[in-house]
Amino acid sequence: MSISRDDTLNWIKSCAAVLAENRDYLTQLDAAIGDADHGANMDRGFKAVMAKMPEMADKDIGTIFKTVGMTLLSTVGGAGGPLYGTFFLQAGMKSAGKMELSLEDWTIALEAALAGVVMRGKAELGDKTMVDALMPALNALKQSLQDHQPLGDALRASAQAAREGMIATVPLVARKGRASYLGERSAGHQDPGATSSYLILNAAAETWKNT
Amino acid sequence: MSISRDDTLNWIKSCAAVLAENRDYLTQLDAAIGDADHGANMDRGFKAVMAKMPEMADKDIGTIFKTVGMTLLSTVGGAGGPLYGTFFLQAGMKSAGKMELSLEDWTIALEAALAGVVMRGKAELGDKTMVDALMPALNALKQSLQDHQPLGDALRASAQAAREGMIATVPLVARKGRASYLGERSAGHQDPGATSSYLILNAAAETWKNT
Amino acid sequence: MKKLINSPENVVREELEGVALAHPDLVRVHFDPNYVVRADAPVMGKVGVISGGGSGHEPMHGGFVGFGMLDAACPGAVFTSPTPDQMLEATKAVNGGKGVLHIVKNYTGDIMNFEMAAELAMAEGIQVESVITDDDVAVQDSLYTAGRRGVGSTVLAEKVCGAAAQEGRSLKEVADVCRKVKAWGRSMGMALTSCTVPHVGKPTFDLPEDEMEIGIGIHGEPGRTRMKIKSADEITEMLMEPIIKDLPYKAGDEVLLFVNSMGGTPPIELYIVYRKAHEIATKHGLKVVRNLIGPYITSLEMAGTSITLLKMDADLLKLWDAPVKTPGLRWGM
Amino acid sequence: MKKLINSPENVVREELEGVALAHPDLVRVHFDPNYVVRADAPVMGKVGVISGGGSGHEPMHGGFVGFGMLDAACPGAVFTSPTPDQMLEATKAVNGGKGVLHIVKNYTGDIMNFEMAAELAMAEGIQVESVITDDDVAVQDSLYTAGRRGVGSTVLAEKVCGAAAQEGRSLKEVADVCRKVKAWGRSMGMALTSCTVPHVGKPTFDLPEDEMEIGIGIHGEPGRTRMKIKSADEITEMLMEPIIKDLPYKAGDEVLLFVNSMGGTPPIELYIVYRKAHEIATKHGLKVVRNLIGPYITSLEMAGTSITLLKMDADLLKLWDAPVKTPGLRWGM
Ligand SMILES: Nc1ncnc2c1ncn2[C@@H]1O[C@H](COP(=O)(O)OP(=O)(O)O)[C@@H](O)[C@H]1O
Ligand SMILES: Nc1ncnc2c1ncn2[C@@H]1O[C@H](COP(=O)(O)OP(=O)(O)O)[C@@H](O)[C@H]1O
Ligand SMILES: [Mg+2]
Ligand SMILES: [Mg+2]
Ligand SMILES: [Mg+2]
Ligand SMILES: [Mg+2]
Repeated sequence: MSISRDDTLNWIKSCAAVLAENRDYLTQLDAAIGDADHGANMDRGFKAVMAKMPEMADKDIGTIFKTVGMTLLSTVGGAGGPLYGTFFLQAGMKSAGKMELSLEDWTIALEAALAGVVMRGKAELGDKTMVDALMPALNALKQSLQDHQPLGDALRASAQAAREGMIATVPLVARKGRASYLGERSAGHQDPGATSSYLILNAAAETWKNT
Repeated sequence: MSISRDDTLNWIKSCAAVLAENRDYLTQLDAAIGDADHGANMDRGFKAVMAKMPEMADKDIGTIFKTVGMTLLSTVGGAGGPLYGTFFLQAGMKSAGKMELSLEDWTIALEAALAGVVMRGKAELGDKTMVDALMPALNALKQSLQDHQPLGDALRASAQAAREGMIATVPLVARKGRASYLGERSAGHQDPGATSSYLILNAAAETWKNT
Repeated sequence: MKKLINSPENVVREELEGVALAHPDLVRVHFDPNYVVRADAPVMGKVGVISGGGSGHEPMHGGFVGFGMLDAACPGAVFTSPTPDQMLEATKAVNGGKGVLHIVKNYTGDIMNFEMAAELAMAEGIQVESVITDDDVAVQDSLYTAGRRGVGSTVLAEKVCGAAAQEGRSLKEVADVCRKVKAWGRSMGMALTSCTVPHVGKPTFDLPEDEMEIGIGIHGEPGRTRMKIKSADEITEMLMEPIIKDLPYKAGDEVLLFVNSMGGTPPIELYIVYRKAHEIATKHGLKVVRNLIGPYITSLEMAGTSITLLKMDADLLKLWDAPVKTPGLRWGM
Repeated sequence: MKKLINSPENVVREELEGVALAHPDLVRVHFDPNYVVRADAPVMGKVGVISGGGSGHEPMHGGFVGFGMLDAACPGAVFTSPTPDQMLEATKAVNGGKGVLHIVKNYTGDIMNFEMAAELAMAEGIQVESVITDDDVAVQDSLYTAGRRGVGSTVLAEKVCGAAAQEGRSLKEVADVCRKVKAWGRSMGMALTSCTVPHVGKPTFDLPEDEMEIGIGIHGEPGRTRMKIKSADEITEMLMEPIIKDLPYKAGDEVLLFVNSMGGTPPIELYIVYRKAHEIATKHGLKVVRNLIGPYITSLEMAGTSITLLKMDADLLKLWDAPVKTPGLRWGM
């Protein structure tokens, strides 16, 4: 009932796979209310992360997350780069030296990660950003922790909450990021960053469902 | 059996009308093997000529032709401008002071006009230029003169020869003018300048058919 | 996709290789991380001025590196802000001991990446000031949003700040010049056609043959409104009026009028726009004392134009007229 | 038709009005007949250098009027050579007593119109020399045809002849410089898209989404061949190889490499082309000592590029580097 180093690496690999697969989809979402690069950015970043796999192989989870964060920071660019970079760097700080994560550890890591995103981007819930997926996911996780749910169920619930948060971005008028330049015209479109956040958390739920 | 000053002015007016009408057609021909401006150029020139109608009203035929030539020269541009400008200037020289033109006068005027075009442009028969319409037209005129044909018939024969010359440009490979840059690719298209020359001579035959 | 490129992945790298081959007298190009830097950097005792942003806007920013303008530029992927390591390395490379100004266009990505670079540079003991350009009046401004996009006035800011630094002014003074441009510059743009991001391979948006977008961004972001194409004069009015309404100017003020091509619009059309823009500015009592006309902040091959007005005072005029020698802007030397 | 214009008939006039408003310090614009002339013309004791041609190629020629380049330019209708009265008036306006050089691109229309103007000017006692540029290697050359088109090297000729005249050289000497450029310059161009002539309202030719024209002229004349689009490197090779084959050069020669945008191709692509062109020139032993990269001889909004190589000697280098101050080309002042 805990996430090992290998589980962590598998999650990262599965993030890379799922973002490569959804590259065009994310780009399409970004074309509608942004600049058509979110898919390419995330894919480029996680491809660079994959190239770092050998050097992460024997590291603790904190180091793995920090390596992922630094790599995303120097390869993604745009809004996604600093946000996801900070996300993993902050998660890494909370997981420093850890060889496995309990549900509680993961919740603490995700809480720090989200706090980092909010600190960097200053978005609030409802601004039509990745925060709209991440925050409900964290809240679901906290609830599961309180309810003593098993890890797999907790992750599924958290991914499900992220998915709902993502879908809930559709009617919103963006108040942060590039989509906010559109004003009212941003309504009616799903936020690309909320979508990639959902994909990443869903990959965690999928990868770790039997741990 | 002669062409009066009024006939002359009517011919010029009918040239303006027929070139305006065929503006897109000539442009289309020029788009295929040139730069898509022959129709606009000729139309612009003859519109400017029309604006000079009042000042030509009481002038002799030589002055009329010279005015047309000078106007075309300063408004048509491209290859058409100097060529048709020279055409009318030379015709004007041969008609200086004349109040009417016999078939012989007209033949002499056209001969000088063509000589001017050849002097300016140095094209020979078969180079795929307006010369391919003008030269057969002049030759037909000369033949009619020798055969003592009536003016109307002579003009019709000359327009018919121009038409045949124009059609004969289709298979030719251009050796002069902008179409020559195309080399072999110029074959299979009718020369725009030969076409405008035919239109102008045909307008003469039409306008003067009952004189 | 009709482009003179080899493969979408190599567009930025190969463009930079071209720049390196073309202008070795003016700039050096550093790869991994990517930045373009003055050939003689760092200039000791001079404030360094750097900028950066996504590629696809050339000559901005790399084409403005050289004497009297930028000390370095950091190009990101096409339309994607560069990463903090690029700005950090560039900042170190141009630090002549008097600090470094970061000129940042107001996009969340640019701001966050530059912010992180500035934090890292300052941790290494380099003084950094950042000024954010946000001149696009097409965007509704509000405290609760990301504010306005940084567009055309960025080019003007780079010129005058570069001149101020070249003159030997302090970091604060150079940053003050930038803040003046920020306060006094306003822009608005429009598109006749979409651009195609190389790795996307198809136009960012579909614009029917008889429609245009007013208030477009420089990344193919949709604009304020879409409408039937109008005449150049009407379009120029639609760009100028919101600018002038927003301007903190009054009749009698002197201005620089910048008519920019989005990439696919040729000079002949820009001058037709300039003619009307000049007329409108004059009608409002503004005196056009300087201008810039051409493709300076592009959006790949997008057809369209943007107009920028910048109020000028004696100091800005002097800085604008000062010699500049870069691949993209050059006079006085 | 997607253009920033008001009406097709007014394109040239309004563009010229824009030029007049934008650059009163550099040029004056005369209407009816239309010509753009140096603000301080005639410069007494200096050879006058004029050129002209159809509009739609801006900044060529009007954008090259000013100190150290052209004394006057005569713009025709779009893609249509101007008329003799324009050249005659321009010739008179720039005659400073040392004669006037006519730089004429090799098109039947341009040649005949300039010829008539030269005859008229000489009849009025002004010494005129004419040099015809004909650098387009895409055109099969032959004694029996109109020869090659004048394209990119015309821009270079205008720069160096303008500098030679500014230096005070005689008419024959300035014309000799032009003849050197004529002998040593070679170009070839290609199009990714057609242009649309304003009064025609639709593209001059239809080019499918995956095809290009190699050997295109600057008026949308069809080129040598049409084929599937290739990579920038392959295209650059297809342009460079015929140029180099035709060049009267040998390994070790110094050259100027000019990569031009046909109007719709943005800088980012030009630098990708430049990179490869530089590599190919170098591979052939040519030393690229100067370059010019940008939209200098355009074909309305056509997307595509042309490459010009010009062999340089010490005199051409000196003339190229001499100060120039025009709306379209400026350095050294
Ligand atoms: N201030 C912010 N806080 C949180 N997320 C943000 C913020 N600004 C933008 N985003 C997220 O970033 C996503 C866009 O990322 P991306 O396309 O990679 O960057 P860019 O907008 O610079 O092109 C948006 O969909 C949004 O979810
Ligand atoms: N050297 C020449 N002699 C005679 N006619 C010529 C010559 N060169 C071109 N022409 C004619 O001019 C026509 C093209 O005229 P136009 O389109 O007005 O000029 P341009 O070719 O300059 O655009 C050609 O179709 C051809 O008939
Ligand atoms: Mg984006
Ligand atoms: Mg033509
Ligand atoms: Mg982006
Ligand atoms: Mg023409």
